[in-house]
Amino acid sequence: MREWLAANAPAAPLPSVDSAEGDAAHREWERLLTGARLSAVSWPVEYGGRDAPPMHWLVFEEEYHAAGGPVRIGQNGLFLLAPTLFGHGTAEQRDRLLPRMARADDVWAQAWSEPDAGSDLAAIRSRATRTDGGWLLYGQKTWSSRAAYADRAFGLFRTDPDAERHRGLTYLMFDLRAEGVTVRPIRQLGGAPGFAEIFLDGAFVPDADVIGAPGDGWRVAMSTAGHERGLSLRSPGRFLAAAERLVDLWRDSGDSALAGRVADAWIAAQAYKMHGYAALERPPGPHAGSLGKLFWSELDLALHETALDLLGPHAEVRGSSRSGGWLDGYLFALAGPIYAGTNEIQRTIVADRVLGLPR
Amino acid sequence: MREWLAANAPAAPLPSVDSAEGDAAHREWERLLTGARLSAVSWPVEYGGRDAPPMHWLVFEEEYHAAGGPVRIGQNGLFLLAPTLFGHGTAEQRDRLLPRMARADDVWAQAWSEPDAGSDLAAIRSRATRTDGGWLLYGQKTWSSRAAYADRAFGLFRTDPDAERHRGLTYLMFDLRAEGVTVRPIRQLGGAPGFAEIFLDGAFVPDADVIGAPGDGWRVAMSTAGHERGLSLRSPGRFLAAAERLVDLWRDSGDSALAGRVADAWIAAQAYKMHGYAALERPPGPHAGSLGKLFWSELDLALHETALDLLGPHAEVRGSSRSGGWLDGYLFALAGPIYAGTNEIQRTIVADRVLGLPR
Amino acid sequence: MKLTLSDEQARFGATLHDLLDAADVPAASRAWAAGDAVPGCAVWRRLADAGVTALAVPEKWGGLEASPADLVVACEELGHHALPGPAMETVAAVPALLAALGGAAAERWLPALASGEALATLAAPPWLPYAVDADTAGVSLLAARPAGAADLLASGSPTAAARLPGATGATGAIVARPARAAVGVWVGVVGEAVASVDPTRRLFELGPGEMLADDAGGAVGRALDLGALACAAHLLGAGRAMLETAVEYAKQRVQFGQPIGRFQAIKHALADVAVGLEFARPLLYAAAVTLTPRDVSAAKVACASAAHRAARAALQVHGAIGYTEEYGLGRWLTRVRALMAAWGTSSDHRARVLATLTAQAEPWS
Amino acid sequence: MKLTLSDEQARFGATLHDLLDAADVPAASRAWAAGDAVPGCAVWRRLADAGVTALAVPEKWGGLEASPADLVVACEELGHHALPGPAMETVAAVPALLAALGGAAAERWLPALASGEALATLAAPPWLPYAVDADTAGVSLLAARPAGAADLLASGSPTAAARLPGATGATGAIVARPARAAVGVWVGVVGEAVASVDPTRRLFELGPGEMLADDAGGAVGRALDLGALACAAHLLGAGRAMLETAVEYAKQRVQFGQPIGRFQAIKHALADVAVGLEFARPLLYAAAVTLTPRDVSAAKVACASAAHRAARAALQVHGAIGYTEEYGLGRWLTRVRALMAAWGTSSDHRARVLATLTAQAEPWS
Repeated sequence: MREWLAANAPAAPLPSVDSAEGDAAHREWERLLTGARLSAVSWPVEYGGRDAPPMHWLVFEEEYHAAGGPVRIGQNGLFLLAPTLFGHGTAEQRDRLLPRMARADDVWAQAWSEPDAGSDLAAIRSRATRTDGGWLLYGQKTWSSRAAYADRAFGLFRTDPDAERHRGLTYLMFDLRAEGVTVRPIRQLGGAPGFAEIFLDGAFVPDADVIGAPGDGWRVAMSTAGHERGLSLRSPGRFLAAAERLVDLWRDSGDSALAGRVADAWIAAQAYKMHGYAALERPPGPHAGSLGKLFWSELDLALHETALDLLGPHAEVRGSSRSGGWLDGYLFALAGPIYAGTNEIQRTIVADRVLGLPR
Repeated sequence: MREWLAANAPAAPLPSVDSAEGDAAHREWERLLTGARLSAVSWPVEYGGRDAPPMHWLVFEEEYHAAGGPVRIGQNGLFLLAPTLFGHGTAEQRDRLLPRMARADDVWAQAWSEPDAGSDLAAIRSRATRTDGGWLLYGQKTWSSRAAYADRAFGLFRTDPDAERHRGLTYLMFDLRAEGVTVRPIRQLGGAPGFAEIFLDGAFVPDADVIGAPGDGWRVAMSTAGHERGLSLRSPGRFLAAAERLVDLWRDSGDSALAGRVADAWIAAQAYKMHGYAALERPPGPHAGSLGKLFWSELDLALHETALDLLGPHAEVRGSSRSGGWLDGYLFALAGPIYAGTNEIQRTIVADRVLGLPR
Repeated sequence: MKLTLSDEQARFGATLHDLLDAADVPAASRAWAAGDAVPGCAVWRRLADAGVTALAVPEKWGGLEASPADLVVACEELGHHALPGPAMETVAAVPALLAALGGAAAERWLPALASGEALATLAAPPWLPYAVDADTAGVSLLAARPAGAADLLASGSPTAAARLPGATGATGAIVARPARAAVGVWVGVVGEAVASVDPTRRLFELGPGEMLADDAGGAVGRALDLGALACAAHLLGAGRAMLETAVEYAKQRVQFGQPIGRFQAIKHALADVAVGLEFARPLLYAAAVTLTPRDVSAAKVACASAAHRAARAALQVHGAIGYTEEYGLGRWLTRVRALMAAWGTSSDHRARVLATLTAQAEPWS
Repeated sequence: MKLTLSDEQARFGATLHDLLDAADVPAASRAWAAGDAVPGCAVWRRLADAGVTALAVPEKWGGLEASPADLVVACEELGHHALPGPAMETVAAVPALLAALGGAAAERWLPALASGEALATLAAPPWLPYAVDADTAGVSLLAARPAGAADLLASGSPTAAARLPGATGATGAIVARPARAAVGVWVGVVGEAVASVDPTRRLFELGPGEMLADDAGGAVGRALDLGALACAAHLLGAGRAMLETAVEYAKQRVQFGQPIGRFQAIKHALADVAVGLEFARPLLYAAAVTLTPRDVSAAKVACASAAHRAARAALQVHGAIGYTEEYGLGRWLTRVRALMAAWGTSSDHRARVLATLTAQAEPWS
């Protein structure tokens, strides 16, 4: 696998995944990975995986990032939707959706947040109303990552308007190109449309694209949220590779005053790796995802802020030729404490549910 | 003044102010200072001061700490009670109390906190009941700094048991050696009795020792709290002297990895100094004391933690011969974010009253 | 020492604030980033009318010869509004450098700078390897040592000396500290364009054109210090803007049934921002009084830290919306990130503070 | 790799916890600090009965020859209860050193250590300039280079080399890195007493007595690494104890009409403590598996940081009562502060991590 990656990983960084040419290039890369049966190594063989145990998946991730592998354009699908389909979907859904997902024939976007339901996800107001053979979607989603170029999306919709908060929600998948769907890309810091607003005005979703029972969406979604907050989206590989690059940058810079921060960042990346391995030996507690999210989001910022400080005046430069891509990585890392449940929400979860402090 | 300090400041550190021999040595030092009319330079000449403007007082403090002057045993009186007497006391009280305070004939203790009224000072339950010509005190005070060896104390007592919270309180002074007063020293980290509990069971306070009107104590006290949180208790001189020592320690250590923290601590001490000077040019806003308390308490910790890290394995050693007294200073600095209104309380004050965030 | 603003200075700041508030700076920034400097230059002309571009120009060349404190007041407002354009260069460093060079160079450009006819930019590696907005500026200068413009040392510290691979920034290799050569000043020839995190900062490499001076180390050093002081003020203004924006947003944004500004986590994070800004300001004013390298460096470090803390907290308070290009916060976030790296990094300035405290040689002397 | 505890290890830890919970450790600590080691030694004998003092002793000398992971389990519980006595020395470093020396030295002391008849201490400058509890320990060893015991380098980094003025600690002068001399081991002769922030750590300087080995650098290095690992476990246990204490206090203490644990500032501070401890633990277990200097150093740094953060937060949650000698928190606060400085500081261990990553020489080899 290491040789395959060395031989096939792009020598130069691909264009941003959130651009038309980058979208095409990253889909092409996923097809190449699929050809080597490396796009979803932990999946069952029947869906194009290798039935790899989690430990092998962690090693794959380390090798992938050490080889400088590109961002996984399919990560919303691979790491968020797929576990939900394995846990709550039907065999028909898995057969129909997973192979296309692995090949990036379908690129998936998330559709969780709404303008008034950010940290407070249970405040969702977008609704799905019953129609013949399915549902019609109305409302607005926002901060939908990758939606500018994606094909399909998944999220929660209110199917029982009288139920309160997290009751009466249903987990649905829908086509971003369908009638009644308008996608408005949102340009983020750095200029790329990393996420989008989705306006829904009667878009049709067949019953076959409901995951789990109608009204049971919160429970289904929380299993996905667990995945988002947990290991799968943030495997240690990416941080380990960044930590190694940081040490190299520091050695070349000779800035002894930053030695302590470099060492701490490298140690933290090791801690995250070992924590991941330990979780394979013994299943972690129910809120390990919250602890982990706090740790990796701060680790990612520490890695990138230290690198920028080492780069001196070149730290403000975009791209990889003068600043090694650290600035672009920093802009991405800045979002870490915000998405997938803000760090403030996560700290409260840890305090209330892990430490048992009074609510 | 610089020469006087150079000639008279103790060459070796005095014993801890919270020990019998240290108490005596510090009182002796105050008498020496008083002889040079340096114990309260900002007071009017009639009370033993020099009528020095605030700027001169700041300079005095800088010189005092640069010369390694001892802790001021009278600081509760000089910096907390005296401003209250100037603002709310009577001429008789000032004539009777201030000269003895300056000479450390009377050393004063604070008596604010109670077991259930720490951060929540308005929850005070100790009471003063009316008697012929004065008041009788009942209840318990705690965290009374310096009370183990002090002569007198000042604090708030509930004189109207039916009034709620901060109403119905009266500002009183009382004799710690009086009948009905029991002082139980509390040993703190490091072993010295830096504070004490005070048990009150009918101790008599004459009307002459009430400051301001009965029932008006909260308002009177808040002016003292302002002083405690403001500049007077924490003049920049102490931090500037510590910052200079830290730079010397760093230069001698050659530990380049800690250069950044040393520079930041020195810069912060300068910032605190300049902020103090600026406050003399233009009176700061009403909650400047809260901003300042957050800053100096964190500065003090940063100075001492950096020094301990520079000291390597000698950092755990008490006293001044092997660790330059930094450890003892660190133990004192640890209390900074707690006393005089915890930093959590101060942040809330800044957020609510300076920034105007909703309560 | 003068560590607070006079009433006159406060009025000057308020005037500039109103001027910039009335101008559509966000639109000018979008245009500037897209290569259209016209709306931005219009704002700069209004600033010139208010005297901003003349502050650092001596009276004999049509300037106001104002105090550095006045300069700090103006620069804080430019940062407060995140105005596009080469602010530190036009308002502080280049007029100071030209005035110090005097003679023909001063005669040739200072009147145009004072009147606002031309903006100015500067490259001075290693602190400033790139000249910002060299495509728009009427005056582009390069200050460097002759041997390749790669070894101009901003700091006496071995750290900074060993760190910077020079203006090309390509290799990252450790370079030994070269023997001192005299610092020259040239008219800059615009070279390769480089993209900044702040899209309104259009960076260019400069090559040496016409030589203006062959031994101007002292003048260049003082000009860079004035620029660093202006940069510190700009950062403080940007930090203040982000705190104000975050406070307003926290009052309005409702989650879990209440404004998020009622949550203690939000309150305490913003209180810490307020503390950082409050205690950076007196260092800035003190540096404007003394102009010593140590005080300038202390101000740059403190203002950069305070602005950085403000940026992190403001982004966290806003959540995803703060991360969008559309919402205004990004203009300050990216400006702060860029200016933390320009005019000497915090590492450079910390090293210089320690160097002066431990009696090593003064830089630029 | 084994990064979680086996059921058996978890049971061992629980057994020690119950044993120490039943012993009056606070009273033993007060007595120990006052010079009366009797109650503390009684607790140590119960630990010896449970096998703790035999873990690192080879079977041939009456020990259990247990894995370093078992050692880490035991050491975490000692820290969890802040037991007085030379824990890292008795349980880890000295048995490892004696076992490596073998021969007469091993024969002479290891059986007594395994059975709990004697406690052990060690001085090994610069990491350990003082021997803790040398007045109580039955075995006191000094490991040093012959030339004055002042130049034993714990790290290959120039930082650590240049920093430490040596065991006497008097001057703070910069010393050049000396030429390597062989590391000797002596029976220690008790010298001057020194007061520690942790009153149960009774520090002494040691002078060289009977020589046990004249070239034992490798053995000493491995013993110090095992001691540093034990120290990291001790710190983690202390951090966990302070988190538990702070959580309980925050549930009980009422201010402003509600338990302070309901305030977000308290919640978030303690959540950060939990994160720090959670992610330090796997580094500790990983180091117990590999015993490489790099992994031991990473574990020491991470456990020290996590414990320090726990100490700061726990003190802040408790307020003034946490600052008293009477209330129990101080036992952990002072222990953590002392152990942050012992067995290599975080600066030393960070430098060693970087030295191994950038392929400089391994220390102690």
